[in-house]
Amino acid sequence: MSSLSTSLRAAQRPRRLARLRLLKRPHLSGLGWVGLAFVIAFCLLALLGPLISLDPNERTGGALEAPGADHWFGTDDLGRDVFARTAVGARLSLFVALGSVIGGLVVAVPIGLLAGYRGGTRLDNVLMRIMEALQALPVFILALFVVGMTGTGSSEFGPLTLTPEIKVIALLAVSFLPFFARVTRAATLVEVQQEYVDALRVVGVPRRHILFGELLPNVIPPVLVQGFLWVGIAVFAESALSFLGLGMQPPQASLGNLLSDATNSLMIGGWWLSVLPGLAILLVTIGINLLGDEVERLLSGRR
Amino acid sequence: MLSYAIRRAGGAAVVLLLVLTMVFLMLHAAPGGPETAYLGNNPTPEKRAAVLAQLGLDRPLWAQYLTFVGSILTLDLGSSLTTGTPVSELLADRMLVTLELGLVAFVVWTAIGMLAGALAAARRGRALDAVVRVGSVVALSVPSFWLGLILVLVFGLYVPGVLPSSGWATWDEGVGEHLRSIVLPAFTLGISAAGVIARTLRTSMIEALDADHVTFGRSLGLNERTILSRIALRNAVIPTVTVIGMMLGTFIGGAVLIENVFNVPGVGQLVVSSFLAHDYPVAIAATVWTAGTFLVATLVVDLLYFAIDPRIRAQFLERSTR
Amino acid sequence: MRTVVELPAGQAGDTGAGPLLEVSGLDVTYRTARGLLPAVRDVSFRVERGEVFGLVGESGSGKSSLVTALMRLLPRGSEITADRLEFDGTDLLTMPESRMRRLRGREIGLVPQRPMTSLSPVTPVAAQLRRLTGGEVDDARLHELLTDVGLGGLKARLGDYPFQFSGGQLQRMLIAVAVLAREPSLVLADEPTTTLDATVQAQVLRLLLDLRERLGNTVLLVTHDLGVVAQVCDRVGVMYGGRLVEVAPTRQLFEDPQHPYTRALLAAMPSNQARGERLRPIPGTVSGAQLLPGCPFAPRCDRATALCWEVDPEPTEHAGRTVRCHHPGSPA
Amino acid sequence: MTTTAVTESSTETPLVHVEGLVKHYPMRAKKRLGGRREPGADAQVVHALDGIDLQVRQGESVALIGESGCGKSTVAKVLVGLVRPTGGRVRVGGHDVVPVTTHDPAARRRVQLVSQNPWSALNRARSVKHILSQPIVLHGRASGKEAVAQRAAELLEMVGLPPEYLSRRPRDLSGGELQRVTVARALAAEPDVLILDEPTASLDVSVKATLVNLLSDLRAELGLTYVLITHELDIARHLADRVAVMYLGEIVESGSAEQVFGDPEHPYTRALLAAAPTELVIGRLHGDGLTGEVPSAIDVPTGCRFHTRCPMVAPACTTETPALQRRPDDRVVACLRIEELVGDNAPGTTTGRNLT
Repeated sequence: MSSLSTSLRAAQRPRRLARLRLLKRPHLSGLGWVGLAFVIAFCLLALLGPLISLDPNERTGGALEAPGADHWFGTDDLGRDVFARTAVGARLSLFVALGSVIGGLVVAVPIGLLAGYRGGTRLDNVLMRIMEALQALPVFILALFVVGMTGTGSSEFGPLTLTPEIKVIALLAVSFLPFFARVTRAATLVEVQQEYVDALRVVGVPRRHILFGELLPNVIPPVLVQGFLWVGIAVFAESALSFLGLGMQPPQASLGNLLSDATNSLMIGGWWLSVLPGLAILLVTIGINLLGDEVERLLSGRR
Repeated sequence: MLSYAIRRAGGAAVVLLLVLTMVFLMLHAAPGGPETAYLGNNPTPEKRAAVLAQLGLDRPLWAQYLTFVGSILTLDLGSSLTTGTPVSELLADRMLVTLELGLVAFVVWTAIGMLAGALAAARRGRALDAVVRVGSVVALSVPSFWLGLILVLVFGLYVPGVLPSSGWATWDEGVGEHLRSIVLPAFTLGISAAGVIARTLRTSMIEALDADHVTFGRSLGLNERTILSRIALRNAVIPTVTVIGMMLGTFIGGAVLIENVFNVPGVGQLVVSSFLAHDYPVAIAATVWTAGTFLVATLVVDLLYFAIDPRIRAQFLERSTR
Repeated sequence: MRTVVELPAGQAGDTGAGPLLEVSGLDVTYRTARGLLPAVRDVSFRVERGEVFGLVGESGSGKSSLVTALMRLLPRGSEITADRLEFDGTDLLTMPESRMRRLRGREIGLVPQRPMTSLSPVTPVAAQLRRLTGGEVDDARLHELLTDVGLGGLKARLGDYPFQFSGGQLQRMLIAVAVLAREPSLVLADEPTTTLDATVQAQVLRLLLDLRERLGNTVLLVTHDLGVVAQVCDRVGVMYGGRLVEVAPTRQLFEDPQHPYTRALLAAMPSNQARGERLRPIPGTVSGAQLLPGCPFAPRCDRATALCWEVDPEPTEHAGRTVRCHHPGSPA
Repeated sequence: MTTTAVTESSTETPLVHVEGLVKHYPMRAKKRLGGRREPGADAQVVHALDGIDLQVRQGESVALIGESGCGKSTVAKVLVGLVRPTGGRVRVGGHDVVPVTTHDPAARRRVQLVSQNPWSALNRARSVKHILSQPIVLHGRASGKEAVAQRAAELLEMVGLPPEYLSRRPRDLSGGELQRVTVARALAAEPDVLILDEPTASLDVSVKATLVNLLSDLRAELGLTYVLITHELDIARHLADRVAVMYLGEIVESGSAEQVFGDPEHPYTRALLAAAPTELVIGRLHGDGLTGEVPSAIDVPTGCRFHTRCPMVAPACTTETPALQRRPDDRVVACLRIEELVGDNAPGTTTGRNLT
C-alpha cells in the first residue's frame, strides 16, 4: 500500500513541477522580452537619468547643438541639455502616469464591482450612464475647463494646494474612470455567474464581504493588466496635455513641453529636439503594450 | 430595429443631459464662479455686479441651469466674446472640417486595420503575421502628436512640396489641393486606431477559428477559404465593433490634438483657442458639440452591433427582467 | 445479442474486403505550455463494415482526441503518429490535406458533441446548412433532408438563428447534413447525446440507428455513458489513460469483463446496484494516468503487482477479446 | 393551475412545507413607439413553476426529477432564498424562507445548498480552509482561530478528505474532491435541510458512486433531510425515499421511490423511465414513448401540459386541466385518464423496440 501511495504521488508530480516552473521563470516570448527591455530602459532613464545628467534648467552649452559627446541628445535653443530635460521629463511622466492609473483604479474598481454585481439593475444603469457621460468629454476638454477655471499654475482650494502635477494626475484619473469601471464591471459580470457567489449568499455572507473579499481577488488580475496597459496611455496623455499647454508649464521640463518647445525650432533644423523626447514616449508605450500582451496571455493561459 | 434605435437614442439623450449638467457644474465649481473668467482679477464691485447681471449669474442656480440647458437645446448659443460672430456660424464651418477629417481617417484606417488583422489570422505563425503583430503594436503605441510633429518636420523641411505639412485647403482651393491637405492629419489621427483594430480582429479571428462550429465545418470538408472569409470573419467582426465603439472617445480626443499640430481649422482647434481666450460661449458650444458627436457615433456603433449580432436582437426582444 | 444488421444487397458491407477502419499503434500528443501531454497512446483497433463500434471511457481517457485525430482535425501543436491508420484501405496519415478535405463529409461524417455551439451563432440556419453540405443542396432538398430527420415542421423557421432552436432540434439538423446529405460510409459520433435530455437522447440515438439501417453506414460512437453503449453498440472498446484497455463484443463485455478497469467501471454504475445497497466506486483518481510508465490503471487496480507498475502490458487475446492487462480474467 | 392540496398521511408537521408555489419570470414584451404595449400583446411570462406543493418530513429524502426546463432548479433556488416566489408559501422548520438579500445569518442557517458544478461552486482564489471557516464563523459554530480550524478539519474528515486539504486551493483538487468540499461547506452551518441541486451531474461514473455513498452516509449519521434535484434517475433511486416528477412547472406524479420507479403511472413518468431505464439493457434501444420536445414555458399548452407529447392523449386532455389526485396506494398523479391507463397497461410506453 505504501508503494501505491508513493507512486500516486509520482504520477501527480509532473503537474506540480510544471506550475512551479511557471512561477519561477516567466515564459515570455521574444516580443515579451523586447517589451520588458523597453520598459526597463525607460525606467532607468526616468530614475537614473536625472542623477547622471547635467542640470536640466541651466544653459550648459551653445544653442541648438547637435547630439554629441557633451550633449547626448543635443541642446535646445536656450542651450539647455536635452538629455537632462528628457530624463527629468520621463521621471515626471512616470510619476504622473502611475499616480493617475492608481488613482483611477482606486475609484473605478469599486464602481465597476458594484455595477457588475448588480448587473442589469437600475443601479448598474445609473453608474454606467455617468461613466458614459464622463467618457463623452475628451481629457483635453476636461483639462481646458480646469485650466480655464484655475489657471495653469498651482491653485489653492482652502487648505489644499493643487500643484500642476496633482491637477494633471487628477484629470487623467477622472478621464480613465469610465474605462477602468467598464473593465471591472465586465470581469465582475462573468465572475458573478460562478456558482460560488450564490453559495456564499445562501450561507449568509454579507454583500460587502462577497464583493471585496471574494469577488475582488478574482476580478483584479485582468483589471490590473488593463491598468498596466493604461500606464502607457497615461504617459502619452500627460505629454499631450503639456504639449497643448494644459499640463506642466515651462520652464518645468516634461516630455510634452519638450515637444512643444521643439515646434519653435522645427523649421530651423534641430530634429533632435522633436525626435528624441518623442522616442522616449514611444519606447515606453511600445514596451508596455508588448509586455502587457504577454502578461494577459500568461494570465488567460492561452498559448 | 426602429424601437431599438429609439430606446438607444433615449439613453444617449440622458447621457447628453448628464454631460450638460457636468459642464454646468464645472463652470460653477470654479473658485470665484464663472464670472472670474470674464472679469480678470480684482474687479470693482460695480463692474462685477454688471457682469453678473449681464450673464444672468445673479439668478438662483436652478434657473441658471434651466436657461443653460434650454439655450443649448434650442441651439441659441450666443456670440463669441472676442469676435462677436454668432457661435452657431462659427461652429458650422469648423465642424464640417472636423467631421471630414475624422471620417476619412476612420474609414481608411479601419479598412487597413481589418485587412491586416484578417490576413494575419489567416497566415497565423508566418512572416506576414509577425509583421502585423509588431506593426500593430508600434502603430497603436506611437504618440500621435509626436508623429505629426515628425511628419511636419519631414514634409516641411526635408522633402518640402510633396504634401502640405500644415493648414487646410478648402474645396474652393481645388479638389486635389484639398485632398492633399487631408493626407497627413488623417494618417496621424487614425494610425493607432488601425493598430488596435488589426490586433483585435486577429485575436478574435484566431479565437473564432477554434470554435466548435468551425471544427464542425471542417469535419464536413469546408475549405479554409470559406471558413476564414465566411465564418470566422463574420464572427470576429462582432468583438472588433465593440472595440471600435470603445475607441471613439480616444479618436475624438485625438482630433483635438491633431488639429492643433497640423493647424487644421476644426472644432478641436476652436475648443482649445476659445478656452485659452476665455471665450466661454464658443468653448461651451464646442465642448457640447464634441460630446454630442461622441454620443452619436456611439449610437451608430450600437445600432451596427444590433444589425450584425442576432443574439443582441433576440435579447432585446425577449429579455426577462428578474 | 445483436451483431451486424443485415443489409440490403448492393449497399455498404459488401463493397470491399477488410475492415472499414484500421488503426494500429496510434499516438496523439498535445504540446502544451507545460510540455508534451500524451492523450492517446498506442491504440489499435478495427471497425468492421456496417457495425456500430463503441468507444467508452471517462473524461480524460483520450476518446475524443482519438476521434478528432481520425479526422485529422486536432488543434495546432498536436502530433499524430501511427503504425497504421487506414480508412477503406487508404492511408489517412500520409494523405495530402486536399484529399483529406474531400474525404471529410463525403466519406467520413462527424456528429459533434455540443449541438448548441456547432453552428455559427450569427448566420441563419438554412444558409449554414446549405453551406455545410458543400452548397450542393437547394431549399427543396434541404427541406427533404430535414423532414427525413423529423424536422419537417420547421420549414418556416429556417431563417432563424441557431440559438432559437433546442439542442435536440440542432442535433437533428447536424445529423441531416453530416450523415444524410452525402451519406458518408463512416459516421463518427462524438458523445452525440451527452448534452441532451433523456427523452430527446433516446430519439437522437434512434435516428442515428434508423439512418444506419437505411444507408448502411458504419458508426464509431464515442461516449462516457455505458447505458448508451449497451443499447446501440455491436462491439466496444474501453479507454483508460489514453490506452485502449479492452475490446469486446458488447454482451461479452458487460456480462464478463476481463480487464480490471472495465470490471470496476461496470461495478460503479448505480444501475448495477439495488436500491439501498452501497455503490462501489473505483478507489483513487484518474489524474496523471497518461504519464505512468507502466499500466495506467495500476495505481487503482486491486490486482496490480510490481510488474504492472513498471511494464505497460501489450494487448493480448484473451477469452475471445483483446485485453491490455498483465492479469486479465473474469471477476473472482 | 389548481392543484388539490397534497398532504402526506402522517400527522406530524413536515420540516419543509411548500404550498402553491408559483414562479413566473416576466418577459419584456415587444413595445411600440412611445413605449406603449402593442394592443393584444399581454405581458408574457415564463411559467417556471405553476403551483407546486411539497412536504418533506424530518430525516426524509425527497427527489424532484424531470428534464431541463421543468422548473426543478427553480424550486431549489426558492428553497434557499435565491429566488423570490411569485406566489405561494415556503416554510422550513415552521419559518418562512427569507430571501438571501435579507441580512439575517440565523435565518440562513436552516437550509443549505450543494450546487451542480464543483468547478465553479468554490472560489478559486480562496483556500479550502477559508471556504469552510466562513460559514463556521458566520453562524457561530465555533469561535477562536484554533477551534474554527479544528471544526473545518472535522468537516473535511466527515466528507472523507484528510486535514492537509485545508491548505489547498480548489485548482489542486479533482472534481470529486471539490464536490466533497462543497458538501462540507454546506454542512458547516449545521443545517436541517440540504438542497442538492444536481450534485453528481458533472462527475464521472466512478466519482459519482463515491459521492452517492457519502451523501447516504451523511444522512444516516447526521439525521439530515434532503431535497434532491436531479435528472439522473439512478441517483434519485439510490438517494430518495420519495420522488416527485415534474413537467413544465408542475408536479405530475409523486409517491414513494418504489412506487414511482417500480410502477410508474403517469404517462410522462413512464416515458421518462423508458428513455432512461434504471437497469442496463443490452442490445436494445429503449424508450420510444415520446416524440418532440418539451414545449416552451412561455406558451404553455392548454389543458394537460403534457398533451402535446402524450401517447395516450384524448380530446379532453387539450382543454381540461388535470388535478393531482390521490391513488389507492397513496401516491398522487395528475392525469385525466389515469383510471383507464392503469387498468389495462397501456401499450407503447415501456416497451422499447427490439433491434435484435
